[in-house]
Amino acid sequence: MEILVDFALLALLAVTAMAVVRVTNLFAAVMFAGIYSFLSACLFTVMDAVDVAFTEAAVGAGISTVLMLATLALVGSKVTTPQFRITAMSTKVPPRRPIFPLFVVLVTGGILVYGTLDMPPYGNPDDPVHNHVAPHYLEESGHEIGVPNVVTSVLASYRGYDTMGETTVVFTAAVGVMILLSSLRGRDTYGQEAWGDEKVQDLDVGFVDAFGEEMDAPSPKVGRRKKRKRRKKGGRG
Amino acid sequence: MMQHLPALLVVVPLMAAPVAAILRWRRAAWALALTVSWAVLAMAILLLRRVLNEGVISYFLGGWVAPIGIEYRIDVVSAWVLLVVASIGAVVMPYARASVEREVEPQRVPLLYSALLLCLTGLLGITVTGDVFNLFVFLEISSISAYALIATGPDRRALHAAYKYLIMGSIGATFIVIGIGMMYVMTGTLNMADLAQRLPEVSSRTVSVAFAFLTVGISLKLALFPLHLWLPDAYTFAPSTVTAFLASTATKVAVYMLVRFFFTIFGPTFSLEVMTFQWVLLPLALIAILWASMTAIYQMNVKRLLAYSSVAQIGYMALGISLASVPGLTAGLLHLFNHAIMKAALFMSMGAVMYQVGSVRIEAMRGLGRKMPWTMAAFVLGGLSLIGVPATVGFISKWYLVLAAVEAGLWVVAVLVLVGSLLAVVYIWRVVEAAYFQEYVGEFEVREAPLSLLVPIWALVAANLYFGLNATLTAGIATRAAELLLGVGS
Amino acid sequence: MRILGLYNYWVFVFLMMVGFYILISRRNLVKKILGLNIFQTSVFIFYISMGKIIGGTAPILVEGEGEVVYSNPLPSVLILTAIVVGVSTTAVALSLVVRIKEAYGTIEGDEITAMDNEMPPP
Amino acid sequence: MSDQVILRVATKIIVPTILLYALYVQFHGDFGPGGGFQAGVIFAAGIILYSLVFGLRRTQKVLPSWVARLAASTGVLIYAGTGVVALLKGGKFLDYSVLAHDPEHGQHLGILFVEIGVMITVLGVMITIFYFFAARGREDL
Amino acid sequence: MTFVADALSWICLLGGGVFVVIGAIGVIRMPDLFTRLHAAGITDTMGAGFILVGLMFQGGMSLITAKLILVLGFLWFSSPVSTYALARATLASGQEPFWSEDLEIPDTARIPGMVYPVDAMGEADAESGEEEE
Repeated sequence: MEILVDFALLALLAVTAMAVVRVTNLFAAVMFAGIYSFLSACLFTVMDAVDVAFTEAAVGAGISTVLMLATLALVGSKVTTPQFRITAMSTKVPPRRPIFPLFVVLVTGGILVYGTLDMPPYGNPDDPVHNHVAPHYLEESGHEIGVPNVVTSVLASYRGYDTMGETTVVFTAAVGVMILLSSLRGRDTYGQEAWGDEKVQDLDVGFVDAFGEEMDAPSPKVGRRKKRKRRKKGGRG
Repeated sequence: MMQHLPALLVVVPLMAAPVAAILRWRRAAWALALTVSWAVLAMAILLLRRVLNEGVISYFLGGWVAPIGIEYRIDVVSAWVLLVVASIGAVVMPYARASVEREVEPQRVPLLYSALLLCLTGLLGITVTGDVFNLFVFLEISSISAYALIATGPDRRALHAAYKYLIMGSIGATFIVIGIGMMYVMTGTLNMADLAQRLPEVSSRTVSVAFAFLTVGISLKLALFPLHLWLPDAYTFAPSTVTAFLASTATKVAVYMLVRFFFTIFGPTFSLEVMTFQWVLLPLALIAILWASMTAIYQMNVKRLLAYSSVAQIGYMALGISLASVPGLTAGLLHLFNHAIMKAALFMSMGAVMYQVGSVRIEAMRGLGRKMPWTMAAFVLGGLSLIGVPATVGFISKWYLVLAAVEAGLWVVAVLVLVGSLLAVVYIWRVVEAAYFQEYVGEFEVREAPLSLLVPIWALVAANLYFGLNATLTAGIATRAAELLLGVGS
Repeated sequence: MRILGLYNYWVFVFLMMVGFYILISRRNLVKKILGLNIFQTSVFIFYISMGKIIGGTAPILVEGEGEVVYSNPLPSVLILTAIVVGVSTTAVALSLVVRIKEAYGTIEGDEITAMDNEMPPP
Repeated sequence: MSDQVILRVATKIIVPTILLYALYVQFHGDFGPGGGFQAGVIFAAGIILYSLVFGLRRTQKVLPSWVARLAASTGVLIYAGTGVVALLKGGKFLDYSVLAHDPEHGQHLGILFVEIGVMITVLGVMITIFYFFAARGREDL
Repeated sequence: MTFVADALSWICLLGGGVFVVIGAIGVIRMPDLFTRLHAAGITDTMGAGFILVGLMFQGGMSLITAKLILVLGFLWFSSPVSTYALARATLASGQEPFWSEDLEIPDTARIPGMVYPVDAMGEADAESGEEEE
């Protein structure tokens, strides 16, 4: 019974992945990628990894797709094949056949398949994976930690340091996005002088209002307006 | 507190990063980053002393004994790389203030310091950890912050360079994850020491494939010859501070990962006899040295020139590793430190030129020898070190490398290393020629760079000369590390 | 029988390679990121399949129900972390794409390279 | 889109449900699937839904951008801070056993704090990222 | 009793499956987005509804059933809203329903400030609205 579900999901996954390759409209491709994530979440459930399934459904099919769509709203979702391009630059780009990528992919895939030949068969309880560290978690976490969900206890305690790293990665992503998108809109700084001193001085507003609105609004307009308002109130700190 | 140093080393910059991100005032963020980087350096030195005196330090995070929990494991090799990363961080931070204010938009500056701290955290985390998956997590912390840092460059091509780096880096990281997964499926553990113990028992096709994937993944991060394509653009268009920091730490830590996986986890026997990786790595390293040095000669942008030179220097390190003997590995590990301090000095002096002149093209160097004597003198000394002139650190590592090659009976390799040095003479000479033998033609009055830029540069140059004259300390540690990795002596 | 036990892995390898192919063959920057997502998700499936025991249940301890076989919790934990890392990379990559679109006016990789080559060197 | 009655009413009903569900996931993580990360994502999804229907300006009145940024930082500090507290109490870094009188209770307490830290970071980060993407296209926001 | 519950549950599950298949066929066969939405609606309400009710019979009087009821309520609440939002977004993007000559958009359903091609369409060129996409 389980194996039938397995087959169906794997087939759907393969079809969806191929659809992402073939589809030329980015909007459709993003949707297919979301479907792919959702299908893999279903597969995770079949494979007893409910926490992962939950996360994949929330992140892969949820937040990722939202971010992708937000990006597409900004960059457009037009056709991607070279013959349909309309920009002036397209004439200068020679068409390229994807022979080399195909070769790389086939070689990599071949090596991976070769590597699986000696792997222990799927789902066998005698595999080394199930007999070295994992039994400790399953047997001892009940009285060492006392949380029924073993995944939570491993995540938060046994390998809590990994999770701290994970939290930091998420935070790093926020810092990265803020660095990238807090730059003034559409400014192509190429050819411009480096930042002048007076401009640098101007933005040195006081230390006290550490979380001012100016930084919240990535576009310059609001920032300036709000700052003026604050100055009027005399609240420069 | 002393016993918690391994954890604190990583946690202190990690906790400082969020604080820096919410600070509004640029100087406050900078001061925080500076303090933290110096504290990290102090901790790294203390750790190195302890490791040299007491041997391997093991720290169980969360109190769970490995392999149940995550272990921090510091031996001579990691303490050595730790010192490199921490000292570069400590030198770059005081330099950063002036340089960053000139090159980066003001509202991004506190975030930039936060990202720098995160990058530092990631690199330190990779170095101290004794758990392969934890290594991946910290690798991603450093990589994601590096992508963002590179994209802060003033030119729009910085964005494309960062994107290319992101794609290559993510492929590398995913390959590393596949490799880790295959090791895990064969052994059931993620702890390095435990893996080293259990892998020989299950040696099979799967383990070989895991080895291959890890090598390719790390080589992508390392920018080893055919996979280096992201590096020149990334280093050219990133802000000078970021280039100086990444060029002298990120690739070094990647070298460390390579060494760690080859020698500690898979073991010299497997890596050398079963996979015979040295016959893959050796030609690649030689091609990297010659090809990248020749490409560097044709560059018109000095930062790009130095970036290609970095690819060549990575070749030297890979060459040292591929010789797989105690002198060879010593040369590799020594060059890791030496290259870090000289490349940081070179990139930082270019940052000073960028600060005053606004360009780092070779034309812009004309006559700077007289206009900015201290900056250009530092550049020349760094360049001499890159060539490998005696009394600089570059000489020491080249010396060990040639010795190792001769000892292995590879005369051709020794000759090619010297040819690489000659090529370095050519590209450094092009800059020196422009700076000292041509007249300044610009319209603006150019002054010497401010002290806050010069002092860190000259600190590095002084280290360059000191360790070039007195190599007993560095070479001693590197030899101990090499012996530890190969499992001989001591 | 041994080969039959491996068919799962081969499907995962196929999925990984489809993602990898999108990643390295497409020139549209957003499409590349989609490829990266599919590549990484397939690697996650591969990991999770290592932890599955046929006939096992999810590793949530149940009191007093005799002998229950639980699947391995460790791959789940690793992949939870990896998913988060993946979404972080995606977010940064997408913001880069937004900036590239603003600076270059296009998100086709080859056009951007052509524009780069036309610009005077820095 | 805020002139649409059906969407507005539906959102007003759905959003609190989503936020409640996020809290359920957060605190039920010990007994079933769930935990800080999922809870943070769901919470952020609720806020994002609200801002899709009511617009960014109104959302930022409820949850200003700086709050999200502060949350992103605070969560990391809570997580690492838990570790430091354990360290000061004489255990190893992140050793929750020393947080309370008996180890098991300490572990519970530690996991609780840590998961809260994860949730706060994740919701802060996701909302921040969404705000930045959404505000990028507008001149008025 | 268990047999009856089981039988009922299976009837519901199979019925739900049939509705899902009908919905899928509809999505493929219908000519434009609005009619497809109509077909897809049946998967959300009837298909998923029957399947959930069938699962409730399997769950018996337990917490699982309570959760399933909540899921069902949420689904019945959110799926029409999302269908509505989708249809409206399509209309706003300028795509028209298939038989546009018979369509009269009531004033209450109009988006203020939007131009509806239907208004401008005369009897003569009403046929041209009939295009497959």
